[in-house]
Amino acid sequence: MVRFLPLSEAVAENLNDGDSVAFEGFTHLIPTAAAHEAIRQEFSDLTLIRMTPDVVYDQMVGMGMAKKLVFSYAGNPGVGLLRRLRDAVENGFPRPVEVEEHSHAAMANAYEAGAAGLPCAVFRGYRGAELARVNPNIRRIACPFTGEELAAVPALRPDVSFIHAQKADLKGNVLIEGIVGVQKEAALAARRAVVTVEEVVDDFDDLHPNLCILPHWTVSAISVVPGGAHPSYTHGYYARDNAAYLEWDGIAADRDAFRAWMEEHVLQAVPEDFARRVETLRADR
Amino acid sequence: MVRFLPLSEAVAENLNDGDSVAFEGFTHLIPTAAAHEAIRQEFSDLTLIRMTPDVVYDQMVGMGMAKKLVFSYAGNPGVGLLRRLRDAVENGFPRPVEVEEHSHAAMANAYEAGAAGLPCAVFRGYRGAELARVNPNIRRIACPFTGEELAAVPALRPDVSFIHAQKADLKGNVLIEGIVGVQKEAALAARRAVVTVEEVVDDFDDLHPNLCILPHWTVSAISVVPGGAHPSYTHGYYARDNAAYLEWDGIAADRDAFRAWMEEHVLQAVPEDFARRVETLRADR
Amino acid sequence: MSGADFTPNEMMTIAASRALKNEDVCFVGIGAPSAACNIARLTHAPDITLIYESGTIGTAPDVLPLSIGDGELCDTALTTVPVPEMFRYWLQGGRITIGFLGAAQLDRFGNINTTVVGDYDHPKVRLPGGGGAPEIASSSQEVFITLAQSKRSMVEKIDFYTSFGHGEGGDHRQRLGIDTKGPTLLITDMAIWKPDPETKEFTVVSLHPGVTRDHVQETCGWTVLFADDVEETPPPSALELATLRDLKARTEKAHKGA
Amino acid sequence: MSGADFTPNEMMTIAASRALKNEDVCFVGIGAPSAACNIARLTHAPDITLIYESGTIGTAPDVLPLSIGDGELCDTALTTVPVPEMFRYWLQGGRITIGFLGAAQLDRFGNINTTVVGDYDHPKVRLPGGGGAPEIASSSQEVFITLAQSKRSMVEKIDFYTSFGHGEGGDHRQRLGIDTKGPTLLITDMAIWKPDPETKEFTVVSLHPGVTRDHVQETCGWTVLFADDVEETPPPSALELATLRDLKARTEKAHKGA
Repeated sequence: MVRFLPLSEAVAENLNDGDSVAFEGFTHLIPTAAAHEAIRQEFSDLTLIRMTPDVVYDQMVGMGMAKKLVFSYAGNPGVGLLRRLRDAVENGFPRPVEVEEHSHAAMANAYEAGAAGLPCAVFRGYRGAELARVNPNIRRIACPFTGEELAAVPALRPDVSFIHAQKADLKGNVLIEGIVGVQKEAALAARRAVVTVEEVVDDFDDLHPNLCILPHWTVSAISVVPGGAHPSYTHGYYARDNAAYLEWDGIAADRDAFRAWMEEHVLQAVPEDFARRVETLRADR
Repeated sequence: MVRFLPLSEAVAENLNDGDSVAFEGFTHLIPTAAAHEAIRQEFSDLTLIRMTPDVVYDQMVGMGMAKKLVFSYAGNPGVGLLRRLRDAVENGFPRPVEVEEHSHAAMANAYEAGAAGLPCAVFRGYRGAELARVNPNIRRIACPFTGEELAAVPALRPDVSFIHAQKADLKGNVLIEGIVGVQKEAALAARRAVVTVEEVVDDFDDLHPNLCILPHWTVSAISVVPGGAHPSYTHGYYARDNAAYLEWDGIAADRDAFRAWMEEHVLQAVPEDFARRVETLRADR
Repeated sequence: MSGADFTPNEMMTIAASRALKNEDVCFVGIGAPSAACNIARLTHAPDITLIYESGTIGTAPDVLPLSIGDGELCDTALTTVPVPEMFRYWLQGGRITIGFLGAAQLDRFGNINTTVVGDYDHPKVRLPGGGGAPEIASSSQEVFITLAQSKRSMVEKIDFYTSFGHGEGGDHRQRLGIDTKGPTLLITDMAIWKPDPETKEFTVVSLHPGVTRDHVQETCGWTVLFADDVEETPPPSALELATLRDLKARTEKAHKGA
Repeated sequence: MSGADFTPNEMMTIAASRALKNEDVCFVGIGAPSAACNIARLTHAPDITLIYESGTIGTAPDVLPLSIGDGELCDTALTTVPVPEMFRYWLQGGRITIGFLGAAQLDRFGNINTTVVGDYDHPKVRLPGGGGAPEIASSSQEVFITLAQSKRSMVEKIDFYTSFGHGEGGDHRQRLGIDTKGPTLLITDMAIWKPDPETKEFTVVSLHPGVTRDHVQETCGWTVLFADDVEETPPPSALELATLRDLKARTEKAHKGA
């Protein structure tokens, strides 16, 4: 049964050292506030799963919390490389990280298979691609009717998934709209799902019948954190802070600059700070 | 490229004798008008695909148009059996029909696989179920990671799919809402997709961003047929004519009564008749 | 049972409704299961989640749907999803606590036939088929079955295994790799049955008011087992009966059209 | 090229935009492909369908997105679908006519590396990885590639096969069971290249205005083949150039924030 909790409790109760965890969001609705709370609570040995590990995972890797990454695109989209992640992979700083690398198609199918309760996903993929050589979790399976060789990857079943959404109703049902990404799948594939939301409303009675909704009985905990996706964005609430993504490149380039930035903006910060960070981005709401 | 056509032309140009064809609709949005047009044009040797062949397929089978049925539930939901279909399967009247029978899960997955361009669908199904004994298109495949035995069925790829939808815009984009069933998958899985709609609107600019829409370049032809789903219903336009479904049981029970009904309500009718049939069902629009 | 102020069918529906809990997520078959699930929702389990295979999640219809896809189901649902998603994420994903099924033929181990009477290739009666039932029976955490007793419906050997219950009994499900509980409850118009913990044969644990062991045996095609302590099902309460009758009346009116 | 009133990069984007047709359904990679696709939409191909892997179908952004999931893409799209659906129904389903990719490293057969420089397990530079590209390269009906020439990016042998082009050339795709055309066009800041019909090696078919064969060879890591009749790419029209510069100005302003 879902519980409405302060973010610190929602994270403390649902995340453990050594967990496999997905902080999912496909450019839109990245659960930054939840990730920062996990950083403050100093979890370790995490297996971080995400299609597009961007700034948030750069930060978690840079803080030495990850023992393994499962991903399909590790970049700062439109800006460049992830410099803390590079430092970990290329130099083992602050600790080495194991890498399980896929394509987007494989990760999307693997979340879908996880949500669907299947042990693996089957799709037409990786044809001619070299990832199949370096990742033993990419295998082949033959169609029993045509003989065609298809790709198979294990279903993703995180111990816990964190996502950010527009709103919850009083019962704890959760609405996601706009670029919905793989968040529904990530939540349903996980053993526990924690959702941060911009706001709570009475009910969803006036909404369109076919919207993306997670019923309350699929969610473990909900925390209200306005602005909680910044510098990502929340459709209908505030815009993407593209300037912050551009800025990150400089911060992450230097180990000391990174530590100083994390100290000020994460370790010494609280979830309530996010509301202020998106104030100027709400302009054209 | 999509074309707006009168229903008679849309059917004549897209359906051929011997085709595999899906008139899909899951209780809601059953494309009755398109099926009646196909009956008037006297197509033969069709392979009729549908999860829930109900009254419309009872009529087509009763008229001797089908050489094969692919289905997962052949009943008049809430009412009982399909008596023309029974007559064909039990007595070969007016002609014998071949049967390929699945479960709903298998058919839904098979349409999904067809839309996804895959040769087969893989799912956890048919465990202990006897259909796997009588249908050679139900096979087993082992997960290459866990060894679990999963079910596999061939993807459904109809030559043509007919569906009914709420509306098209001027460019030919199609909106489906309410109980969306498997119509998007049936349309995308088919070589040709024909859509009947209640109305045409200028554009979809004011609609929610995540609705079920078929872009115009996925559709072959659109015909405007108000009421075209009767006695099924169109969410937002008119209600299900449950009385007509109850009545059908008596009509289909007798070969002569059936022929007489078809003569009057289908063979001597035109697509424009459907608007009149739903007049009293529009009450609470 | 003459003289009672409720019918066996009403007792069946109400007894079935009582087996459902507020926290349950039910995959609802049409007919008797649909009535039982909605009576539960309208009485002791207001927050029960009802799911129909047409894709409606958390629906609360004012009248019983005639089909699994009536407009009322979507109008009152929390959300409505595509049918492939329904079968993949919600049923196969293990989210359903109770799959609620009816049956044309049933055997003592909860195996169900809704496909054919007679031989599959040359059937005496071609029934509608399995629809969602084969996977409801294997993917729901538990399965409840409800049907009116008769020697035609409760048979020694079903003609076709549409949906697997406990097979030949014992650990047959586990031997097939099916990790869900299967049929755990059978509610008829005469009695409440539960599978024996070892053999998995359905055993009468409660007789509805006024029903004798002979009544049960006379309307069942196999030799009936009775539990050591057979209870009597509490009769319908005034609230239960009024709720059911109001629902049926609203439903009948609605289905006949304006 | 000094003295020209347009930059090589502008010529590249505009030449790429011209290759797109009004009827195309493009799966758009970020960066140079995104600019080219939107210039096509804003000039000669107003009805072109642009799809980004974030799930936006038929999008028409007023400014170029910084990422593949900026809000602008959803706001202007015909519809936005979940990411699994995007990769299953739209890309794998064969609905994409042109997959438009950039590259960190490219070889003469259109094979692309965006994964690592150096050895995979001990990389000199860990690049972002493939993202959608491996399946865009195999499931799109055709693939267009665009990148700025340099000996670092156009190499004799790529360090990692992120996305398969024509492999070792010839019928290598068919031998792997890949039934799509693969890379059919390469647009650089110097020239337009097409694969040789037999060997599939990229061959220069058109030089941008002011560019010599030596320019092309000096900025390419392999020995360049030139077609028998090498044409000159028509320079950007006033409309093309104004459209591109306006778009870039709007984009830069938007990305710097208010």
